[in-house]
Amino acid sequence: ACSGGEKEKAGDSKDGEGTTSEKPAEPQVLNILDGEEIPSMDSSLATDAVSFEVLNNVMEGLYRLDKDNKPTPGVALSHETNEDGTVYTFKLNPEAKWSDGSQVTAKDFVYSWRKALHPDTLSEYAYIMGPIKNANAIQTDGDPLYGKVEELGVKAVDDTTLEVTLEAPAPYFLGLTGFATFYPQKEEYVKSQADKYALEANTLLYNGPFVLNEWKHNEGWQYKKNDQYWDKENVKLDEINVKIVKDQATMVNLYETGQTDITGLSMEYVDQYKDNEDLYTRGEATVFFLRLNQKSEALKNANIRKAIDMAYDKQSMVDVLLNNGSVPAYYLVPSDLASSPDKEDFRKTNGNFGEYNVEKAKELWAAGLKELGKDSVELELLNYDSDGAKKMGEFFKNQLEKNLPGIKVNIKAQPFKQKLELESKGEYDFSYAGWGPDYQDPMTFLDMFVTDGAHNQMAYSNPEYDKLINDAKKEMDQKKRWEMMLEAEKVLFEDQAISPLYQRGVTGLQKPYVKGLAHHLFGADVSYKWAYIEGKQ
Amino acid sequence: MEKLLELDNLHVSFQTYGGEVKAVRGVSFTLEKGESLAIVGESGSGKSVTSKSVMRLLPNKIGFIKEGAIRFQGKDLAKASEREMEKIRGAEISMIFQDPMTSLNPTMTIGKQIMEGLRKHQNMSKSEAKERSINLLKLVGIPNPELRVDEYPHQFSGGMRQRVVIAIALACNPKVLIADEPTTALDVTIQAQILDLMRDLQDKTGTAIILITHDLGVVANLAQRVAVMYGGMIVETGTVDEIFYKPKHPYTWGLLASMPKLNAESKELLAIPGTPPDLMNPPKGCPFAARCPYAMEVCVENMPDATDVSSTHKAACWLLDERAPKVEPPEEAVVGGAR
Amino acid sequence: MSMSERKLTPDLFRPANLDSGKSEEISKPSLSFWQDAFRRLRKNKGAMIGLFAIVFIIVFSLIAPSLSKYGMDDQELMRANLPPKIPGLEKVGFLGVDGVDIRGVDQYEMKNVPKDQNFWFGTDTLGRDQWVRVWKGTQISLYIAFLAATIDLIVGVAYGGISAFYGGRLDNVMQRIVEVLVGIPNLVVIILFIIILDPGILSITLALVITGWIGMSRIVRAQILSLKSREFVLASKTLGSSNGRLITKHLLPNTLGAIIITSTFTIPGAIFFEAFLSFIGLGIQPPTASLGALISDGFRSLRIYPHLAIYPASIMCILMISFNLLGDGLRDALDPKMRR
Amino acid sequence: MAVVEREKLLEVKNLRKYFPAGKKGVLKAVDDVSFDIYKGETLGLVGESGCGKSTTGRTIIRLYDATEGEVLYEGVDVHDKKSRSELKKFNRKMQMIFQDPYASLNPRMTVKDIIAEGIDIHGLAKTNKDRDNRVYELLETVGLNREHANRYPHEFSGGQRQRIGIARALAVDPDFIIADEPISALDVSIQAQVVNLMMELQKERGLTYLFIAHDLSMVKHISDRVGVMYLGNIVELTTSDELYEEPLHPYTQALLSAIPVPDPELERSRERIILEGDVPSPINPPSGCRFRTRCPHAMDVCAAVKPKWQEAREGHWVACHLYDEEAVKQQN
Amino acid sequence: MLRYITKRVFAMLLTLLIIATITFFLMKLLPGSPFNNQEKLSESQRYALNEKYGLNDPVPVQYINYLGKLAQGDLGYTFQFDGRTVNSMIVNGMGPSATVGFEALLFGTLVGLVLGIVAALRHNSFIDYGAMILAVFGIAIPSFVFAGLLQYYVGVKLEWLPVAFWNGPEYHILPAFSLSVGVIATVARFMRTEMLEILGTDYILMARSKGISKNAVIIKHCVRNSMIPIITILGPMAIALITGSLVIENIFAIPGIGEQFVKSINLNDYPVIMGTTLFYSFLIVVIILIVDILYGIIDPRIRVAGGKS
Ligand SMILES: Nc1ncnc2c1ncn2[C@@H]1O[C@H](COP(=O)(O)OP(=O)(O)OP(=O)(O)O)[C@@H](O)[C@H]1O
Ligand SMILES: Nc1ncnc2c1ncn2[C@@H]1O[C@H](COP(=O)(O)OP(=O)(O)OP(=O)(O)O)[C@@H](O)[C@H]1O
Ligand SMILES: [Mg+2]
Ligand SMILES: [Mg+2]
Repeated sequence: ACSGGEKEKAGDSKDGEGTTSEKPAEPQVLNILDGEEIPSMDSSLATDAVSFEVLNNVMEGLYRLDKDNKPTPGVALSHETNEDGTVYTFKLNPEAKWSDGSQVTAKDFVYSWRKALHPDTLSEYAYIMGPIKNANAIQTDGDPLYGKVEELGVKAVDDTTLEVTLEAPAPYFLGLTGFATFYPQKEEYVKSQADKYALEANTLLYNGPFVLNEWKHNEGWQYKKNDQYWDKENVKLDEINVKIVKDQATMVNLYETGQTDITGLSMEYVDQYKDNEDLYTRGEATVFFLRLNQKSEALKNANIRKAIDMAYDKQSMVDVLLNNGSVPAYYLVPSDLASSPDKEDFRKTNGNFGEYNVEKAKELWAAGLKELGKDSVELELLNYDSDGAKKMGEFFKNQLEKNLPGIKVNIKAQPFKQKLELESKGEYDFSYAGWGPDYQDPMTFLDMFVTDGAHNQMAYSNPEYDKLINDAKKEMDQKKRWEMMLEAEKVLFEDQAISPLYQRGVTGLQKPYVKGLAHHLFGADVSYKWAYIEGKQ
Repeated sequence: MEKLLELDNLHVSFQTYGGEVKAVRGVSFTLEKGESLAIVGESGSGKSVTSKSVMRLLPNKIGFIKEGAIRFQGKDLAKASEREMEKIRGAEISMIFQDPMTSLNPTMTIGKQIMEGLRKHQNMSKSEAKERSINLLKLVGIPNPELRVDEYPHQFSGGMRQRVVIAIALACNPKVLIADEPTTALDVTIQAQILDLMRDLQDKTGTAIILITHDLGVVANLAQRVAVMYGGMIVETGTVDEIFYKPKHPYTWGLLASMPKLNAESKELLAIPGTPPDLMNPPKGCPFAARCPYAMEVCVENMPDATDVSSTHKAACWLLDERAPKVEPPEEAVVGGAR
Repeated sequence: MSMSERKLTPDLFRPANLDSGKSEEISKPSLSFWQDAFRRLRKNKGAMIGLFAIVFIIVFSLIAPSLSKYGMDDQELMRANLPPKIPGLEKVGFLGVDGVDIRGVDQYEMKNVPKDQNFWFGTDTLGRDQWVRVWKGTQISLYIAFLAATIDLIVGVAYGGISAFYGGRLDNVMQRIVEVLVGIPNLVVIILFIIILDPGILSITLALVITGWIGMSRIVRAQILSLKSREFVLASKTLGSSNGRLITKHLLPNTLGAIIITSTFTIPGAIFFEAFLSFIGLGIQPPTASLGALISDGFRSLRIYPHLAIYPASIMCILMISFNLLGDGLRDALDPKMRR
Repeated sequence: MAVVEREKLLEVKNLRKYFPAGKKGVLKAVDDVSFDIYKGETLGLVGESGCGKSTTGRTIIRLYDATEGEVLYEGVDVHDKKSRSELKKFNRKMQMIFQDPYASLNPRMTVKDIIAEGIDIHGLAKTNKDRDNRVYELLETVGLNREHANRYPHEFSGGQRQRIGIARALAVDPDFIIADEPISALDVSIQAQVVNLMMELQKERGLTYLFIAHDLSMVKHISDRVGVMYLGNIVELTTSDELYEEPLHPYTQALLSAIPVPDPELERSRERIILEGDVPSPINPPSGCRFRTRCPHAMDVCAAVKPKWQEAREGHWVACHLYDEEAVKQQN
Repeated sequence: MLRYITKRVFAMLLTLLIIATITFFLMKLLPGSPFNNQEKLSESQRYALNEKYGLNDPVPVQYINYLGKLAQGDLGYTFQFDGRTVNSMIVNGMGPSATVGFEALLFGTLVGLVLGIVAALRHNSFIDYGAMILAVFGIAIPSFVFAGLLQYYVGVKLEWLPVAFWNGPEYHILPAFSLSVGVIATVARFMRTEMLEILGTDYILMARSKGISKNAVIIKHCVRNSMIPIITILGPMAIALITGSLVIENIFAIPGIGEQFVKSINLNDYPVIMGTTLFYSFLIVVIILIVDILYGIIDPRIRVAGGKS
C-alpha cells in the first residue's frame, strides 16, 4: 500500500467536487519550483517529465486524468466503443477552443497523431501509439506500410467526431488519450510557425486549462489561466509561477521564506522536517531494481542471483537511506498501478517474491559458487552518479560483501547517458535501474524483459515468459490477459531475473493553503486544473 | 649664520638576525644656511645611513635611531611624526640617493616622477609641473627633454638616470640638499655642470648642501667644510683648506695619499692596508687603530675624543694628545706639496 | 676627557703591536643560503606552529583511525546519523559531545545504541564511524595536497621557467600549448577519464598533471621574464653559467616567494578538485572518502547533522592555515632581506 | 712605438649596436666603433655618460648581440656560434665587472656563493675547503673581511658591494677583464687598493683590461692607452700620457679641463672649457661630426662630412676635421 | 603595437582551430551518440536522427562540415531542447554568468587589493595576521559553503536579501559575494607578498624622500608595480568566474551557462559541449592577450622585451 498517501488524499477529498465555480476571494497564485528547463513544448516530440507536466496543463487530449487517475472528458464529450472494444468513436466538445479562439476539431487530432508517427518527425514516444491500428507497421522500417501515416487507424468523421481503430482491445486506451503524444495540434498554425513552432511561449497554440504566459529559458515559466478553455469555470488558479531550482538547500530555503508553496525533500532534509505539519509523503508507481546481467558468468547462475536478492536489507535501506516514503519492493509491477477486471490490485493478487534472509542467501551463494566452481566472484555495479544513488551503491557493496563470503563488488558510477549506454551494450554485471509506467497497465513493466526486448538489456531470456507476454498482448479476453500477466511476473521471479529494490515514494513540503492538486502515476506528474489557494491570508 | 640642521650625537643601528649593526655611532655636526658640507670617508662608514636618518628613511623596523637628535630649524626630526616628515621631505630637505639605477620607479615615466614632488609641495598644475620638469631635465643636461620626459627609466643610461634623480631632488628648491654621491656615474663635463648647478642653487636660494662623495676633487670644488667619517664616526671635521692642507687624522692622511695625481710618476697608489671594522662588533677604541700605522696601545682600548685643532677644525685622534709622540703626515698626503 | 683620563698612563702612548689576524675571526657560522634560510625559518614562530600542526595532523591521521574500534566501512543503518559523544566529556556542555542532537534529543538513547558504543565524531548516514572516516580522509587529502604541490613544483615551475627563460619562439609555442590546455574545459577531459580510466589515485594524478600546474607555470613565467634581464643574471652569464645553473641558482631562488605563495593556493585547490572528482565518481572510491568529499557531502545536512561537516571542515581549516603560516614563513626565510 | 709590436688580444671592427626605440626608430648606442686591445695592456675608455661605453663593453662580452661588425678575441669571432665548452672557455678568459654594484648581485646568494660561482662553474676548487679558502683570499684581495663571506649583498654599502663584484670577476682567473666603472662607487683609499690590485694582477698574470670610467685621473693612472667616446663613436685614441699632454679632439680638451682637482685653491682658480649647447640624442644624432653641435671649433664641413678616423700623429688616432688637412683646406 | 596585436590575433585563431579540432575528436572518443541510448527510440528513428545531425558521416567529413559551419559562426543545434541553437543558448546563459562573474571579479579584486595592501603596510601586526587568516579561510573554504551559509543566514534568517532567482540587482549580491570570496583571498595574498617585495626597494625610498604621503606612494608606486602577478592570476580567475560556476548558479538558481555546460556533458550534447568549449577558449585566448598587453602597459621593461621577440 502507499504508505504516505493517505494524508494528502484525505485533504483532497475534504474539498472534493463540492467547491463550485464561485471564485475564492484570495489571490489565486501558486508558486512552485521545477528542476529542469522544458526540453520540448511540441507534444509529438516531448519525452520527459517536465515537458509532459507542462503540456498536460496547457494542452488537453480527448480525455484527461482526474485526481484518482480516472479518465475524465477533455476535448471529447463522450465516446462509444464497438463490441470487441477495437473501435472508439469520440464525440468532441464543440466548445473546446484553441487559445486563438478557433475550435479544436477532429482533424487536429488526426494531424497531430499522424505527425507523431511520421518517420521524419523522429518522435521518441511514437511507439506509445502502438495499440492503434497500423501504428507499429508505420514505424517499422521495411514494412510495406512504413511511413504511410494515412493508413493509421484514425479518422475525422466530421469536425466533432473522431473514430479510432485499435489493433486489439486495450483497456488502458482511454487513459492513454490523456498522454502528451495524443494531444491535438492545429495543422495550419503549426505549418505557419515552421521550425519556430513551440520554441517560445508565443509560438504555439494552447487548448488546456492554462496558457504559457512567459517562458524564460533556464530560469522558469509562468502559466496564466486560459480564458478560451471550455471548462474555465472549474479552473481556479489565475497564475502559476514556476522557477527552475536545482539545489535542495535552496528549495528548502525558498519554501521557508514563502517564495515557493511546494518543494520536494531529499533524504537529509526529511529528518529535519520530520515533525513539520507541511510534510507530505506520496507513493509513486516507479520501481527500482537491480538488473542482473546474465552475460556475466556468475550472474547466469540462478542461485547466485537469488542469493544476491536475499542478501541485503531492503527495509532498513528504505527506512534509513531513502527515508522518503519509498517501500521495499519484492516485485516488479508496482502496487496501486492497475487493477484486474475484478478491481483487484495486481500486487494484491501476486503478493511478494523473496525476502531478506541472510542465512538462506549464504546457502544459495555457497551452492551457486560450487556450481560455478569458484570460491570468489568479483562483480561490477553500474550506478548513477547522483548522490543518493552513490549512497545506495555503498550500501549494496557493504551488505553483499558482508553477507556473501567471497564476493567483491566494484562500483562504477557514470553520468546518466553513459550509464544508459553501458547498459544497452550490456557492459556491466549488475546495475541500479528504475522504470516508471507509460500507461496504466502491468504490461508497461512486464514487456520489458522479453527476449531481446529493447529494455531487456541483461540477456534475460525465457521462452515461457516470452510466450505469456506475446499471448497476453493479443488476448481479447481481459481476464485471461490479466492471468497471463500475473503468471509472467511469477516466471520472472522464479528466474530471479532482477532483484527489485523499492517502489519509490516522494516526500516534500506543501503549504497547507495549496489545495486540489491532482497527482498522476504515469504521464504527467501533476494537474493544476483543479488546484486552488485557500486560507493563505 | 643661521643654523639650519644640527646632528647631535646620532646613533643609528640595524637589527639583523646576526645581531645589532651599529652603523652610526655618535655623529654630530651642524649645517648652516647656504653652506656646503662634504662628508667623505671609507665606504661603509655610515655616510648614507646618516643621511637617510636625517630624512627618516631608514628601513622600517630594521633600522632605527637609537640615540641623539636631528634638529632641523630647531625641530627634532628624530622624534617627528611621519606626517610632519612628509611636509619636510622633498620640500625642505631633499635627497639624491646613491644608487640611481634602482632609485627610479621602473613603471613610471621620468616626467611623472619629477612632477610628483612639484605637484605636492608647490601645488602646480599638471601642465606647469610638466613644463618645469622639462626645464629641470634640460638643466641637468638631458638631451631632447621634451621627448624624454615621457620615457621610462630603463631607457636611460646610468648617468642619465642619476641626473634625473638630481632633477627630482632639486625640483622644489629645498633648504637642505643631501647629495649622496650625486656624480659618481657622471663624466666630468656633466659633473662640472651639475656642480655648477648646485652652486647656483646655493647662491640663489641659500640651499645648504650635504655632499657625500669619494671624489676629493669634487670636495675641493664645491665644499666649504668637510667631515671625514670612519667606522660610523666622524673622525675629523674642518674647512676644506684645513682638511686638505692641514689634515690631522691618520685616516685623512691615508685618504689624501691614495689619490692618483695626474702628474705623478709613481705607478703604485698608496692605499691604506687592512679592512674597515665590523660594525656588528665595533672595536672598543679608535676604529681606525687596526689599520693605523701610528697606532698606540691607548688607541686599541680607548675611544679618542674630538680635540679642537682650531675653532673650525676638530679631530678625534690620540696623536693630538700631548702625551703622544709627534708625528708628521706622510709626504704624499700633503696636497700643497704636489703643487 | 674626564673619566677616561685618569686611567691613561703614558706608557699607553707607545706604538702598539697589532695582531692583524685578530679582527678576522668568523663571527657568523658558515652557512649556505639554504641552511641560513632554515635557521631563519626556525626562528619564525608562526611557521613553526604551522609546521608543527601539519606534522601533528599527519601523524595523528595515521594513528587516529586505530583508536576507534570501528573500521572505515562498518555500516549499521540502525545507528545512522548519531551525533558525537565522547564519554567523560559529556558534561562539558559547550563541546557538544554528549550524544544529543541539535533538537535536544539524545540520539543514543533513542536509537538504543549499546552503552559501550560511542562515536567521537558521530556517525554518518550509513552508520559509519565518522572519526575513522575523517582521519582516513585527512590522510587522503594530505596525499592529494602533496601530490598537487609536487606536480606544481615540478611541472609548473619547469614549464613556466623554460618558457620564459628561452623566450622567443619556444615561449610562443609553449604559451599556445597552455592556451589550448586551458581552453579545453577540465570537465570534458575528466569525463573522458571516467570512461577510459578506472577511478582512483591514478586518474586524480593524471587529472592534476594535465591542468593543475598551469597557474603556477604562468606565475613562474612572469617572474622569470622580469628577472632574466637583471644585471646579476647577466653577471652570471658572463661567468659562463650554464642555463641550468642560471635557472636553479639565480632565477628560481628569486621566484621562490611567489612559488610558495602559489602553492598555498594550489593545495586547497587540489583538495577540492579531488572532492569534485569524487563527487562525479572519478576520485577516491567509496567507501574511502577524502576530507573535501566529506565536507561537500556533510554540508548538505549542516542544519540537521552539523557534525558531519564541522569536523572535517575544522581539520581542513587548521591544515590550510598551517600551510599558509608555513608558506609565509618559508617565503620570509628565503628572503634574506626579511631578517629581523 | 713598442705598442705596435705587441700581440693583439682583441680586435673590435666596425662594431654597431642599435636598440629599438619604440616608434621613434633606433637608438644607435654604438655606431661604428673600431679599436684593438693588445695583450697585457689596459685600454681606458672615457666619455660622457650615455655615450655607449657600457654598451660597447657588453657587446664585446656577448651580453648583447652586435647589430653589425665583429669582435675578434685572439683571432676568433666572439659572436660566432660556439659549442658549450668553447663558450665556457671563452667565458673564463673574458670577464666583466659591472657598473651597478647592487643590481649585479643576486640578493638571495651569500657573498661567498656569489664569489664562488665562477669557481664552481669552472671547477676550480677541488674541495669545499679549497673553495672557501679561495673565496677568503679573494675577499681579502679586494679589501673585505672573510667575515663578510656569509652575508647577503643588501647588508653591504655601495663600495663593499662593488668589491664583491670585482672578487667575483677575479675568481676565474680571466685573461681579459672588462671593468665597467669598477671603482666609481668606492672611496679613494679602496679605489687605490682596487686599482693597485688590478695593476698588480696585470703585472703578475699579464691581464688585459678594458677600463671604463669617468675618473680621468684614475684612467690615466691605470691605462696604457685611452679611448675617448662621444655619442656612440670613438673620437680619439692614444697613449694615456699623450692624451693628457696633447689632447687633439675638442671634446677631449673640454673633458680634461673639467677634471676636478683635489686641491681647493687650485679648484677655485681653475679655468674650464665650458661646452655650450645641448647634448644630442643617440636616437637622432647630428649629421657629420656628432660633436659639432657643442664644438667651439665647428666648421661647415663638420655638418656635412663625417670625420675620418685617422692617425694624426704616430699612435695618436683622432676623428676630427681639424686634423684632416683636406677638410681644413676645403674649409678655407 | 598594431603589428604585435595582429600577430597575436593570428596566433589566437590558430589556437582556436587547434582547440576546435581537439574537442571535436575528444567528442568522438566519448562513447555512443546522443541518441544511441535514448531509451525509447526505435532503431530506424535512431538512424534517422543520426542522419539528420550528420552523425552517420565518416568522422573526417563531419569534421570538415563542422569547421565549415564554425567559420560562419554557426555552432549548430542542441540535442537537448527542440530546435534551439547553441548560439542562442550561449548568448542566453552567458548574460547572467558573466554579470555575476564580473561583479565578483570587480568586488573581489578591489577588496582583495585593499586587504593585501593594508596587510603589507602593517606587516607582522595583528591587522596583517587578521587579514591573512581571513584570506586563508577564503581559500580553504569552498564557495558553495559560503553560498549556502549566506543564503541561509542573510536570505532566510535575516531576510535582507533574496534567497535565490534572477530578477534584479539585489539578486546579484549574494551570488557575486560568494564567488568573490575566493578572489578576495587570492588577490589579497598575492598583493601582500608583492607589496612587501616592492616596499623594500630603493625607488620607494626615493618616492618617500619627495615627501609624498604614504598613501600616494602606495597607490602610485607600489600598487602598479605589484600588479604583474595580480594580473597573471586575475586572467584565469576572470575566465573561471565569467564562464559561470555550476555550484553557485545552482544554489542561487541563476540561469547561467555553467550549469548548462555541465548538463550538456552529462547528456552527450556534443554541439553544446563543443560550442561552449570553443566559446570559453575564445574568451581565454582573448583574456590572455589582454593580460599580455596589460603586462606591457604596466611594466615598460616587458614591453621592450616583448617588442624584440
Ligand atoms: N639594511 C641594513 N641592514 C644591515 N646593515 C646595514 C643596512 N644598511 C646599511 N648597513 C650597514 O651600515 C653601515 C653603513 O652603511 P652606509 O650605507 O651608510 O655606508 P656608506 O658610508 O654610505 O658607504 P658607501 O660610500 O660605500 O656608500 C655598513 O657597514 C652597512 O653594512
Ligand atoms: N637595453 C637598452 N635598451 C635601449 N637603450 C639602451 C639600452 N641600454 C643602453 N641604452 C641606451 O644606449 C645609450 C648608451 O648607453 P650606455 O649604457 O652604453 O652608456 P654609458 O656610456 O655606459 O653611460 P654611463 O656612463 O652613464 O654608464 C644610452 O642612450 C642608453 O639610453
Ligand atoms: Mg653610501
Ligand atoms: Mg655605463
